[in-house]
Amino acid sequence: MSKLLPKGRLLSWSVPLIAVFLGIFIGAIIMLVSGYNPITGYSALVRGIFSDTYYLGETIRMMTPLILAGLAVAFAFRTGLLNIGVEGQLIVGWLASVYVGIAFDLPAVLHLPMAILAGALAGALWGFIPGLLKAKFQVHEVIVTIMMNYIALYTANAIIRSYLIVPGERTESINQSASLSSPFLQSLTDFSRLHWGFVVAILACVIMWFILWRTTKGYELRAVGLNQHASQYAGMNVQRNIILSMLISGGFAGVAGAMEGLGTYGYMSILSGFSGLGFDGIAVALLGANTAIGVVLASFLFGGLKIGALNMQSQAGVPTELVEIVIALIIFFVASSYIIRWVMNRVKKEDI
Amino acid sequence: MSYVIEMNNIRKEFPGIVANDNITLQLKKGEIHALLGENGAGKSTLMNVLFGLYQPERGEIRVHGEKVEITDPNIANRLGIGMVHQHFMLVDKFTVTENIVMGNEPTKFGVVNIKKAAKEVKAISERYGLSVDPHAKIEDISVGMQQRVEILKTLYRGADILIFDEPTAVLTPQEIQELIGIMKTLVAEGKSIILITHKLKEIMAVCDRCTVIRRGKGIGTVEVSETDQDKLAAMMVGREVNFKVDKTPAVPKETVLSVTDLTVKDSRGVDAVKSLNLEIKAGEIVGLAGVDGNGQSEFIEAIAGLRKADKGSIKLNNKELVGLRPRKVTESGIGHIPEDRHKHGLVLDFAIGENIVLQTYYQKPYSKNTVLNYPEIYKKAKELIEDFDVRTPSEYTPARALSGGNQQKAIIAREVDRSPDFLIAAQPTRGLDVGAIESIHKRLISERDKGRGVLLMSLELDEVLNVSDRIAVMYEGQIVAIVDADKTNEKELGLLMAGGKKEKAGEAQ
Amino acid sequence: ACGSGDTAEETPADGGDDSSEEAVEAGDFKVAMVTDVGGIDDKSFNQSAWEGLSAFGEEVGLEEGTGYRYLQSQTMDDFEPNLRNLVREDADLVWGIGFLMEDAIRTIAEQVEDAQLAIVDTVVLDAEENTYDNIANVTFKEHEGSFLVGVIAGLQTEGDKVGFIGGVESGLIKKFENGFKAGVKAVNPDAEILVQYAESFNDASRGSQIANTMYSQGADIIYHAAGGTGNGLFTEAINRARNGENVWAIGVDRDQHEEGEYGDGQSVTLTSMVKRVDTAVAIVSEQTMNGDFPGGEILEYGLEEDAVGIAPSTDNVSEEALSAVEDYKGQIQSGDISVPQTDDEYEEYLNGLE
Amino acid sequence: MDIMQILGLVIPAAIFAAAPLILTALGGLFSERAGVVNIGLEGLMVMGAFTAIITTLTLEGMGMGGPVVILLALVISILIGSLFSLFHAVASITFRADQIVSGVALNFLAVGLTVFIVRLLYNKGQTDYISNRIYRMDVPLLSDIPFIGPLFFSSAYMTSYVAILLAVIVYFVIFYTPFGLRLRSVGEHPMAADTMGINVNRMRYIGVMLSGAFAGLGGAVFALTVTGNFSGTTIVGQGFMALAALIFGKWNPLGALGAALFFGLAQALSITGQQIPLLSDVPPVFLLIAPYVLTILALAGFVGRAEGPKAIGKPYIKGSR
Ligand SMILES: Nc1ncnc2c1ncn2[C@@H]1O[C@H](COP(=O)(O)OP(=O)(O)OP(=O)(O)O)[C@@H](O)[C@H]1O
Ligand SMILES: Nc1ncnc2c1ncn2[C@@H]1O[C@H](COP(=O)(O)OP(=O)(O)OP(=O)(O)O)[C@@H](O)[C@H]1O
Ligand SMILES: [Mg+2]
Ligand SMILES: [Mg+2]
Repeated sequence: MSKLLPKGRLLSWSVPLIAVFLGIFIGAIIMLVSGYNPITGYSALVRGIFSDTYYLGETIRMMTPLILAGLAVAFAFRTGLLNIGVEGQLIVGWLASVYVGIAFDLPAVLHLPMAILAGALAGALWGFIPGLLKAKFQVHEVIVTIMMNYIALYTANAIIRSYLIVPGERTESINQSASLSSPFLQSLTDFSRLHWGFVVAILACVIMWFILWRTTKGYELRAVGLNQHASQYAGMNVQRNIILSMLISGGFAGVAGAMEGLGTYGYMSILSGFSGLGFDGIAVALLGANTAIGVVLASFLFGGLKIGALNMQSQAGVPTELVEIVIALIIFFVASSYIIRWVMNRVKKEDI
Repeated sequence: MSYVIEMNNIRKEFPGIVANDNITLQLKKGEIHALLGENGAGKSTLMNVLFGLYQPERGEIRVHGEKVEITDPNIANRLGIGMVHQHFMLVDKFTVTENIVMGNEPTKFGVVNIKKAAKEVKAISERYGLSVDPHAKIEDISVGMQQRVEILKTLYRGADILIFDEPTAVLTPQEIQELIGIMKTLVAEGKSIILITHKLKEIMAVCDRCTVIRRGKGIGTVEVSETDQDKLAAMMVGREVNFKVDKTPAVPKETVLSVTDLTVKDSRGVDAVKSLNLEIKAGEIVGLAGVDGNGQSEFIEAIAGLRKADKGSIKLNNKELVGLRPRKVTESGIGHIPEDRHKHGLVLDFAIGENIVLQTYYQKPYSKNTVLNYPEIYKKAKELIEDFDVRTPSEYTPARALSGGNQQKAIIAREVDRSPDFLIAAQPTRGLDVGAIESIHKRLISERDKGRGVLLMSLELDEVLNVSDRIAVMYEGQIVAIVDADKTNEKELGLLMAGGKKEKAGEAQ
Repeated sequence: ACGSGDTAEETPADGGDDSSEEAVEAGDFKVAMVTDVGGIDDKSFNQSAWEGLSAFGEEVGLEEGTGYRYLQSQTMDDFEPNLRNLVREDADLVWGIGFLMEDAIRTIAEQVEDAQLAIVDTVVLDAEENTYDNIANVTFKEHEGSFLVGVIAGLQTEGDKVGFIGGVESGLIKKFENGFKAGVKAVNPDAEILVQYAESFNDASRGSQIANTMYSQGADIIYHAAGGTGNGLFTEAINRARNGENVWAIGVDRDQHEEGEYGDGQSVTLTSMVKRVDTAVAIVSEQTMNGDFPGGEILEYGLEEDAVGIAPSTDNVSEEALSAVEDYKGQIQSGDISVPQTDDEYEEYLNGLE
Repeated sequence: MDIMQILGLVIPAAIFAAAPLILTALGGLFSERAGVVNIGLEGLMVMGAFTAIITTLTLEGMGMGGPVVILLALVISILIGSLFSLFHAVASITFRADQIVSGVALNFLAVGLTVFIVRLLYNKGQTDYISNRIYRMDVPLLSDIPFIGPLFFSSAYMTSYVAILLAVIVYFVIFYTPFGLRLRSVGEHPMAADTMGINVNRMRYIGVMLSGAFAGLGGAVFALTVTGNFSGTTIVGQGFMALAALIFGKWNPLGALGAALFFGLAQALSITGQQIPLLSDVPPVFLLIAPYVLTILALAGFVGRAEGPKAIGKPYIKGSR
């Protein structure tokens, strides 16, 4: 049995790799069929991720909110909840952090954490409502979170328009003391928008991992996610854990918004639609098997492909939608890993 | 000699295990054939092969002498093979009739002809004495009734070879008697039956022959009339088994649990426990006997804090438990082996180790300042796995991968290890093989001897009689009698459980 | 006028001391634009901008893809990387289409001083409210164009009730609204004007419901500045027109005659307020090629440059209205009428009318 | 505006706005009743809208016109919708993928693929406008009924009635036919169904493909009635609203119908409300969010617990429990 372990490990690593390969491979076929040169296309894409510190910086910048949105989804998922409301939680987090960034004038050591915390709190509040309704009235969290997304979008726009608007259809820029952006990181990456947010995101990964796997609360949350009856039997407060889970999940989402508000943009615009980050977060979480490390890797894949796609468009003329197709295929193949394993086992058996 | 079923040299593998290794089983027409073996011996697997749910790696199946390939249940149905599964295959939200006709519905203008179907169901049920309400929903009827539906399903499809996988594990003694009657009617009608059960008494009572398997291997087939329980048990386990529980007389001390005037509602809002009174002393095992559905489960859940008490009090060492959350109840010193181990007892996807600390994870040494201490947790788990002989590859194995018996041992280990003043054991041996039962009974008695109070709820009268010191009989939400275990018998208990005279109970006390 | 492709004239820089502000041989000139999320076929300003850029490119003989090109943005997040990609590729002029790109352009302008950037629909200012020397700011007097379609609406409404549907409320869209209202009031002081914002630029369903409500209340002409949401206006108008109702829609940005077509060549599009982003893009691109990069300038294109106005399809517009349009055009150009842009200016304007 | 006029505005609009949601929710119902979660409804609608517009444009390009074009567009959308749903079916049934993951992948794929194809076909990111749309009309006879006629039957979209009728038919199919019984049994207890000789995976394939067919129709109806062209933003969120309607309606066809009508009504009220004198002073944002707040309140207040099919979300693996 123990002899088999390394092989098993190899298998579990190779499956996602094969999935990525298959997604890219079918993407190549699609390019070929539609008259693009896949080699040109992909090399432009890869160059658009790695060829320059600028691209790397942008990729990491892109990963930052993706990681946090992914953690939000993953965290709720661990407690058996599907949080489709990351989008809305992210919007209110963005707004709250920017508000604190504008409204206060404090030393950075205070101001920045306060602004991030404001984002987390706003997101947590937005997650609290579906959590509460789920716990108290058994209302399905999927509907409530979908509705909360729209409420967040329209409310945030109305607040910006009524109280925070400046020319350019956005809020004022935040005070420097609340900003995550860093001339140092920018100069390092040839003026990419890379900001300190990625440290926050990595920290959040550690926090998520720590909460879930190292604390008694995390133990409870996982138990509730897997078997509510047994958790209640064991003396855990199921309702409170459901609420807590949505609260924390929303908190992560709110911080994702804060990353946009305090890092990438430094303000918040009136949004004419959803940012899409929340939905990407679902894919990232599931692709990353709801683990912290998985979320980081999946975010890198997503972020890299998205940033690389820009270069693919500009240098090889391949529409950026191709990347969306490739991403969809990769998710498909990762999800279908059963079949990949099955084929691999088949092949192995024949070898013997 | 012609057999209706011949399974010759069947081999069935699962990843990493050979569940059936060269097993042969032959069924004669009109016989009730027992299939006996420990938990995990491969009985269900063998029957699933016969029913077409699994494909064997090797071996052949003959039906009425003809070689057949049973690749799915449809083919089994067509060959006249029906199976009543260990875990019921019923859709809770459907009616009895819908469950029976599903997949084979009579129609009228393309619509399911429920009227006609119900009529047919009624006709069959009357013919075999399986009375059911064709329009009742499965979730609303008793387990015994559900089993009848399972049997009707096979009969509706014209099965003449019936497989019963542990049908009696979930039944009350009354229901078991009824089932035995039904089986006898069925064979009288010319049907043949394969019966899986862990209860040797039942085999002796109804079966003609018995095939024994152990760890996936066939041990042999014997005529029931030429054997006895001890021999069967020995064949199955591979050693002598002691049925009579060894125990010294109880030495009861002060009262640990006293329940007064307790009233509890069931999930439908009806009073299930009505003004119940009961006292249990340290150092004794009180059996809670009763026909299923007389409020035993609600009573136990109320003690454990899982169900709200409407009225009355439950005192543990003179401390009120009513109104406390389950956590506080546990901390007060109550241990609880729950009735439904999958629903309440375990988080199946957690490792055994994590399950071992299900109630104590927040206490030292398993955690410190809300941070878990995994080394301590797994150390504890390893210790208990050894102490309680839980058969598992390791303490890191998910609970799901263990057999029912070993899951149960893990739960008992956890509850006993917390040294509760009072231990509730609800149906602790349901579905377990004799070896496992033996070890669990020993545990309960040793807990008693350590001075704990034990409440043993069981639908098995044998178990109640053998293990308890006193027996409280519950009927319609009340304790109608308390008798000394060594001064009563199955017959008297059966009477009391059916609502028999209280005077008689008084005498026994 | 632009020189023809192969024989591009070589006009030396006429004064700029910045080395980048030199005329480039046409064959070497590289100009590029970054679209908003809508893309170059949004039937709106992105498309218009690309048409202008393509026309310019073809005229001076640039090659598409190298000489002139565009990059599309999938989300707001892409503006900056797209713009930067182009700047890094040493494009001689990089356009950001749409006011949403303001911040991205500003960032790049601050970092890459020798870049030549241009933005449409907004003015990029620094902290001291000064423009940047390396950004050309192209804006339009949408209010003036909207005024003219307002005049048409005011004259042609039969029930003295007209409507305006905005996309997402913003300063820019307010210019459309107020210009339109002023135009209506100028010719028809009694007219009532219904205004509603959809809070979305791509919710056609909402657009049609708003239009439905407005028409049902008796408005017979509705003007929209709502992008894809405006699709719903045309849907609703066509539905009603087919039922024999006398209702009209006024398009925006380009000639939206096609959107309103139904039956045999009829169209519910009364007229459209066109905004010639193409003209502006071509003009500025050419200036830049010739070494006249208007960096730091605020270029406001209006009636005078024919950069805003009514669409060429005028089948549905009455003679009276057409001549009134000409009349008001003159008055606006001569400064007799100052068209309001904001709500406050509109209030003032109304007071002035009385 | 008097009350009659408001009703006359709001009710037809509600029914009209509900139609695509009803159709798509019914699609989701087939899939989820069979035990397959379908978060991919959004993507399936995208596919339907795309197909309807492309088909119409192509036929128009061939010089065709009239109702036959629309009919063809609808039929082809249904076909493509169900074909495309195979992506979800193969992944989640045969390949035992997590059903939520595969639904999410389907959404990504639908948007990416359709816009990509539009670019290939037309060299731009959105299509032209179609000229053959579905228009409103009066229902003969019924529209003459006083009071009710103008509210429900005059100048209405035929597709709305088709959607409502389909909801009733689906209700009947699900609860009264052998097919419905089998479909539900597969979603509740697949192993029980299997032992009764019902082919679980085949039923699930059928369920998912029906969801593709219905959601494809829903998307097509949306495109043909409302937008008249196709772009990446034609369908934004309608699929998720349909999913919400399905859950709100407790996986019951009539419930989903009611929920979709409720959304439609709330939506229509919030839009029309801004022009009702009584409400015109309310800040628009309150009216904008009203439908969503109302839904949440309704859920918390009256609807409460919604329990889906028992075996939903789990791939069926023979012999496991
Ligand atoms: N689906 C499965 N996958 C893998 N292994 C299995 C599966 N089902 C059964 N097994 C293995 O086959 C062996 C036999 O299991 P089976 O269910 O036939 O036992 P059993 O004799 O019916 O036990 P019990 O008395 O507890 O019902 C078990 O030890 C188990 O390890
Ligand atoms: N999906 C599965 N994968 C691996 N092993 C399995 C699986 N299902 C069942 N088994 C194995 O089958 C064996 C018998 O399981 P089973 O549940 O029949 O035990 P049991 O003692 O009869 O418990 P129960 O009280 O549930 O009847 C166990 O050893 C278990 O490990
Ligand atoms: Mg078994
Ligand atoms: Mg068993």
